[in-house]
Amino acid sequence: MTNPGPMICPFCGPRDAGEFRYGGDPKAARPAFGSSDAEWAGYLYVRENARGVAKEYWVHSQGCGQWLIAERDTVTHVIQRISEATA
Amino acid sequence: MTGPVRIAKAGGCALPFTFAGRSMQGRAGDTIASALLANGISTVGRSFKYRRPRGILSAGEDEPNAIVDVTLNGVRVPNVRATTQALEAGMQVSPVLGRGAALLTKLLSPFLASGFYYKTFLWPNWHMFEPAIRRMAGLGRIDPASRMSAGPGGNLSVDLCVVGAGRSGLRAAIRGAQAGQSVLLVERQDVPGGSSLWRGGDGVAGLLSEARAVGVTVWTGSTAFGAYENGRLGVHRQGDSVTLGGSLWVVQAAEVVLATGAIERPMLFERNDLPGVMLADATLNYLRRHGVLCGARPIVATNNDSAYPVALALAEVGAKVTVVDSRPPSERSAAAAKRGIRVLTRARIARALGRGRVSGMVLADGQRIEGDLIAVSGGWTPTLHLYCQAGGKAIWDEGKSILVPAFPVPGISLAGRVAGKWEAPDDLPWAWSAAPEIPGDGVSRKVWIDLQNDVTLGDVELAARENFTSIEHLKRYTTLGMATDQGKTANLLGAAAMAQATGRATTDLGLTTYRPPYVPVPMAALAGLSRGPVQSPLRRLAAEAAHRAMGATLWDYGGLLRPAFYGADEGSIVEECLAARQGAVVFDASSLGKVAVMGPKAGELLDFLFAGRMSTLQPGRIRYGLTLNEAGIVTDDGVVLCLGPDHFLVSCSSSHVGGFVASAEEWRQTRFGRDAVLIHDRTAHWATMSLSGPKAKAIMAGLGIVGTLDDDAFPHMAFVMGQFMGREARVARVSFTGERGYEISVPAGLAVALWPSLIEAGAVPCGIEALGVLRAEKGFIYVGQDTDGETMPHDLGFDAPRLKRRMGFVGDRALQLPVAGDADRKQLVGLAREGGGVIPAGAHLIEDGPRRSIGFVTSSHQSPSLGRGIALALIEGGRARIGEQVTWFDLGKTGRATVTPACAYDPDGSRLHV
Amino acid sequence: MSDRSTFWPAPPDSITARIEAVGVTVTASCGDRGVFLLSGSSKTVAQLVKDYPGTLLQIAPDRAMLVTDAQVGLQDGWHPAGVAISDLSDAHIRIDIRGPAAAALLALGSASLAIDPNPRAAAVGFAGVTLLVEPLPDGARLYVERPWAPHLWHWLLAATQTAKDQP
Amino acid sequence: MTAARRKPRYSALALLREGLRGQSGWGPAWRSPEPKRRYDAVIIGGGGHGLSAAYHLAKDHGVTNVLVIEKAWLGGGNTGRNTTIIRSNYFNRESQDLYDASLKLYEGLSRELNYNIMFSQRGSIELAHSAADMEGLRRVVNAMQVSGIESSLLSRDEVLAMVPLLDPSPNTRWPVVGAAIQRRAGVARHDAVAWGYARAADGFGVDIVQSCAVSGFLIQGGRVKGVETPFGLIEADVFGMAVAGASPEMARLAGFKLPLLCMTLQAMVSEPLKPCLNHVVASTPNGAYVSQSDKGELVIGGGLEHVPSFARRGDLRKTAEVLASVVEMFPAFSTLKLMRQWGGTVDTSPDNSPILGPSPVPNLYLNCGWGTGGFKAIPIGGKMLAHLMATGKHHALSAPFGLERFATGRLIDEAHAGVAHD
Repeated sequence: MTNPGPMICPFCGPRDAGEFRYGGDPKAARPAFGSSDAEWAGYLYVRENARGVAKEYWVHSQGCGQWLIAERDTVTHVIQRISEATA
Repeated sequence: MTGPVRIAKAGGCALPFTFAGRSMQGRAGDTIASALLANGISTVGRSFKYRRPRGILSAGEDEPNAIVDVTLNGVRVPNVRATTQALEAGMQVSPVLGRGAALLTKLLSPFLASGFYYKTFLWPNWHMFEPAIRRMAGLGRIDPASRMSAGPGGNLSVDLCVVGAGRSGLRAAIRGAQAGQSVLLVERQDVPGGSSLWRGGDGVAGLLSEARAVGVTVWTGSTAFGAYENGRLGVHRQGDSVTLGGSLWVVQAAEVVLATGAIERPMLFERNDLPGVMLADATLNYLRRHGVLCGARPIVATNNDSAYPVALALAEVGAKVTVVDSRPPSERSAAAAKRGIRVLTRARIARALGRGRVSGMVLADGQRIEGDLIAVSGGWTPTLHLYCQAGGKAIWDEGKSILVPAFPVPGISLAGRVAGKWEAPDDLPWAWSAAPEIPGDGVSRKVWIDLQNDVTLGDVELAARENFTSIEHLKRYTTLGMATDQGKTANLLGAAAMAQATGRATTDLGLTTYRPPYVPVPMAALAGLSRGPVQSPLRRLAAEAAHRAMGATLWDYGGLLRPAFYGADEGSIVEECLAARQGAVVFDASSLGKVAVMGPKAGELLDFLFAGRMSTLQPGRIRYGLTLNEAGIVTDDGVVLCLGPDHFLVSCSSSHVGGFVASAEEWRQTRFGRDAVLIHDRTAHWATMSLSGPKAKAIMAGLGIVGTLDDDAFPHMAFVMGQFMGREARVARVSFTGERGYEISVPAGLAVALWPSLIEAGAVPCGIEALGVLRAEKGFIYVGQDTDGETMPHDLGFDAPRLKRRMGFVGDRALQLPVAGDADRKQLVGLAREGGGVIPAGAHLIEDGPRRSIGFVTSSHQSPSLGRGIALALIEGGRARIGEQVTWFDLGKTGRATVTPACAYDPDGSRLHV
Repeated sequence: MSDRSTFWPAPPDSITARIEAVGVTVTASCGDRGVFLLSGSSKTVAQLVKDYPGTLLQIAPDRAMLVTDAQVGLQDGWHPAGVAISDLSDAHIRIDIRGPAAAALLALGSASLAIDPNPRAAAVGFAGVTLLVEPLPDGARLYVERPWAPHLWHWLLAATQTAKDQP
Repeated sequence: MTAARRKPRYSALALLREGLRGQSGWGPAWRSPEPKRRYDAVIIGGGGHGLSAAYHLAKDHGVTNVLVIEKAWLGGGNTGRNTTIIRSNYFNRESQDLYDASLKLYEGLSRELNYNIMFSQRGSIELAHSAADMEGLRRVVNAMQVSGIESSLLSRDEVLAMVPLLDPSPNTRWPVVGAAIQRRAGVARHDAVAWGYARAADGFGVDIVQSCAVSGFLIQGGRVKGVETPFGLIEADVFGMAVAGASPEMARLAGFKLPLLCMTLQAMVSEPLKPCLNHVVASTPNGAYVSQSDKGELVIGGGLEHVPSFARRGDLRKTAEVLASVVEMFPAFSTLKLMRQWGGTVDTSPDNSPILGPSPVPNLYLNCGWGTGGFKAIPIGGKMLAHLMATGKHHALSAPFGLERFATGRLIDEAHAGVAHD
């Protein structure tokens, strides 16, 4: 069993974790303009913030610049899956 | 009573040093501790609270007592651990705790049990007692003038990192290299070999040469002090002197093998803190590695087999050895007796004897034994620190009487004694493990567990009585394990003592959290290269050399080094302002963003990013706009140029370029699609010099960069292409000063040519300070200074997005939230101080009855052109107050001012077309 | 507020600047090449590379930087063929780090280069800034944006003044 | 009703008496009872805020049939991990009122709890390294003076006189240009705050149960009827939640989500030294801050690691970054060694202001979102939660910090106001 090691960018390959930035929760769709104030507040501010494996946006900001979706354990910081985010 | 003495003759060259002012000699290869012992020194300091004399206990990083300040070549290094620091010629070593207040604390000691300070010092208040308490506390003394440098360090990626170059570590490294792994072997001591260097057992030299032969990299004088996430280790490599910080290496290892051995535990008996009580293994270390016999008549007290080789070795050099073994007679004890060593079995120590130094001991059965050294071995604790830091959990195995890993941690395995594999080297099968023995009732509780922080068995039992029974409460209430040795010899004994006091098993109590660093690490090494201009670096302008040549004063503006003003002092700012209004000035605007947005959905993306529509912009034209975040707060302002169909250039403000590109890419990749629009940051390719003032047009005509300057063909908020020195240039008519303006962008390589050519053509150089005044006179905002975390577009006068309920841009919905319609929103207005003076930026506007702040001044300057102070401010319901008087407040002073529109100079903008 | 031009050292001359240290030589150059950031379908990008020979540094799935040997006039902007072009000829300073100790110096600057000295994609974090790496047989050529070049240079000066008594 | 009336009073006299009797007479500071099946009020979280709430329920509202449930050991969350700074130099009036009320409570707390928390009002100094920094600090100092809270600006020479170890040279990365100071601010012994409140609450009859994790809520008719614990279901009329980094998890158990993001905030200490730093010193732009504990360690903290995490340990890169700033500002600290480094999980809210008030479940009240600034707010955070639980209504000080502010958009923004946190 090896260490989880550096973060693996789908395009750039294994890189030091310092090159990546957390990009927030992958939001579902952006609520319509007519949505309620509470719905808009939920979209803006409420987060899953799961303890354990969480789905997160990451950006390879000191690299290819791609937005990525990672399944990462928020206690051990081990990334189980990472892939390109799509529109 | 002789105490420690050097018995081996020759050795390394002599090294003169001083201890507490007395000059002495050690020799090359000594640690400070072995040199002190060689000079017969017993007391190396005094304990934290009771000021009791403290002697050297160990020979490694677990030492609690031998902490000294060392001065060498004029550099004073506080809190040096004597047992691991190599002696250097000329060292001035001083004990950390002086004699002061020893008598007083000796008298008060019954009242100074753990936590006493929580129960008193309540009257009159803590401030009266704190200074005295602080003076008594603390160890080393910092010298304000001393500095320590460090090496740059490095990053290393290996398949396998082995920690500890003892026999097990060497074997693990060789296995890894033979399996084709790249292997790094890290060893704290100055030579590989681990405990075999004093415990004996051959084969180390062979293993070392084999390791090197198969390509293992061996680092000595290097400590793996921290295990961080994803298999990263922090390794500190010592410098060649105590005054050098060494360096920090970050090692990314796919696999880590810990061959870190175990730490010997002391035994618990009354007055066990006397100098002359040492760990048995340490006395063997000093004998074999440094030729120092720590006592002529040593008493070796043990509850396991590991102390017998120590007894034999001491006897071999002529010491009169007595062994006190708490266990029944064994084959080991019989063998020792045959060698003429006096062995007492089933013997427990009750009390140590001696004033200031050991003179013997009293056993539980009352027997007195003379001796000038008590070498104790109370069992061994596997060094599981890095396994625990990496997320593991160490639990006490009652059966084996050692700490064991509760579960495996990916990528980390153990080898040798740290894994409880006690088969010792070759011919000496030892049983090293033993359960800690806690003195039962009816025995004095003046038994020391944490020697540096003076925590006794009585303190542990007091904590139990007061229900501080969690292991973490025990630590924090008594400070057990919170000293510079972090409880390496104390924590387990503390846990066992608390377990006994509360009728629990040591396993149930658990241990406190293992935290980096394993041993204290020089801050200079952790800082590494990040010093001076390499720390938090600033971006630079392409034409910086030209600005320096003109004697510009350079300041830090939002992460950029830019000219503040060009004259000898700040007085020249006024001249630069007047030149802008009367003649023409040029300032270096190269740091403004130039972000290309291209592709079929480029216009659509810009309409989404900006609060106003951009897709309708015609080629050759420019439009100003605000960007918001999804909460409707203004994040930046800038202009957009349409360079052609599906080809726009966004010029955002200098300190927000990175933010704009990141935000644009987020929406591009998660909403619009990567192929439909492309974003290229071209900022670094262009240098931009901004010419403005009534004479700007004349100067442009002289330069010949662009063909026509006719206002109809080349109106304000338009741009044309031109040529400069044979390469393409772009000239845009935008103005941040309110004067007619021409922003000339050329490839960055030509910056140092363009700037002087504009100066020679008659433009006066203008710095960012003057620019700040000029734009404030116009009421133009700096986002982040004139706006805060709550400012929305309509607070700045851009009412359309909210009032027209425009849809389809970032923050659109937020502009319809209740807060967006509050009457007391802070709005940007101007202020004219009564009497014409300047209201300091940062002053507040206030309302009385009761007094409260209704806003604050964001920008404020003396306006050379208007001859009075001008200011911008964010005030509740500001626009409705225009024409009214308000009271300002600054650091206790107050005054009056009139609320004005934000723009104080040329409100109708006629200057643009002069 | 005191003038900071003494604390922030003057930028090096980006043609003649040179560092000679134990086992590594660092030189700088700029300006004399056509450098273009290309984004679009790989087919169109490949065609462009054929027409304008030079080094192609792949940065991301949707962008690559073409370093041609001569000043070549590829037109900025969006091309109907589905490719976006930006002339960045003056955007970078090229810093060559060569010699037996180059790998360790590159690894000190970027833990990613410690993990893989020949990264699949050119953009890496180095000494706190993002730059492009073109591996060379005996080291690497770094393309650093002009605003960060003075910092990188002073970082290299600090990193190569390794005192012999500090490992 | 004085505090801890049923406990032997701590005093020098009591120490003298016990000193002569081998310290045998001290009883438990708090009991560790088995919880009953039913209470009037249950507080989840045995940290500073939870224990302070229990104390204030008893003292302010006479509600003593109270249970405090702690999943691990009392005061073991952020209360035991922070850098012990107490101050109220905030920008917005609502924050000033809240945090200054907390500071005032701290000023009398040792006597009120009869437990020396060693609150040392040595002044908190925020450094400015540029004219722009000075303007930002002046904006906050004026805001405080207008609200009647003591604060002032210091010139460069005044700062260097108070903090001689700072590098006075203009040629350093962080040149000292001036500073803002709040003299009433300072540091305290963080563990003692938790133990003092626990002892006093226990004295009123509050039950404190450790190693008792809440595994679920029993919700009937839209209200919380009880909480599931290792001791079985425990019922009560009203519930309070003061669990900081565990807030998202606890909220999920109760069926709702919160606008919180939990991240790691690191702290570290040097080896102990003789007194050499007599104030709290912070630098806004580089985010590092340092003070010296009474035992002599330099207690150092830095900014957040903006990554969702419950790991409670920091990354080496951040440790090195913070220390590099501290050593650059205090060059003599280059001769020191880092002794220990740890992390806590701080629950940050979008506007860096706390969330106090009812949760979507009517009889479950919230005290969370303190982010990096929870320790300084323990006394007032507890008092506000107690008022909510006892009266069902906001206290004037807590009203602006309700959960509904995120829907109305009326945030209390302490993120952009340029105030260095903790």
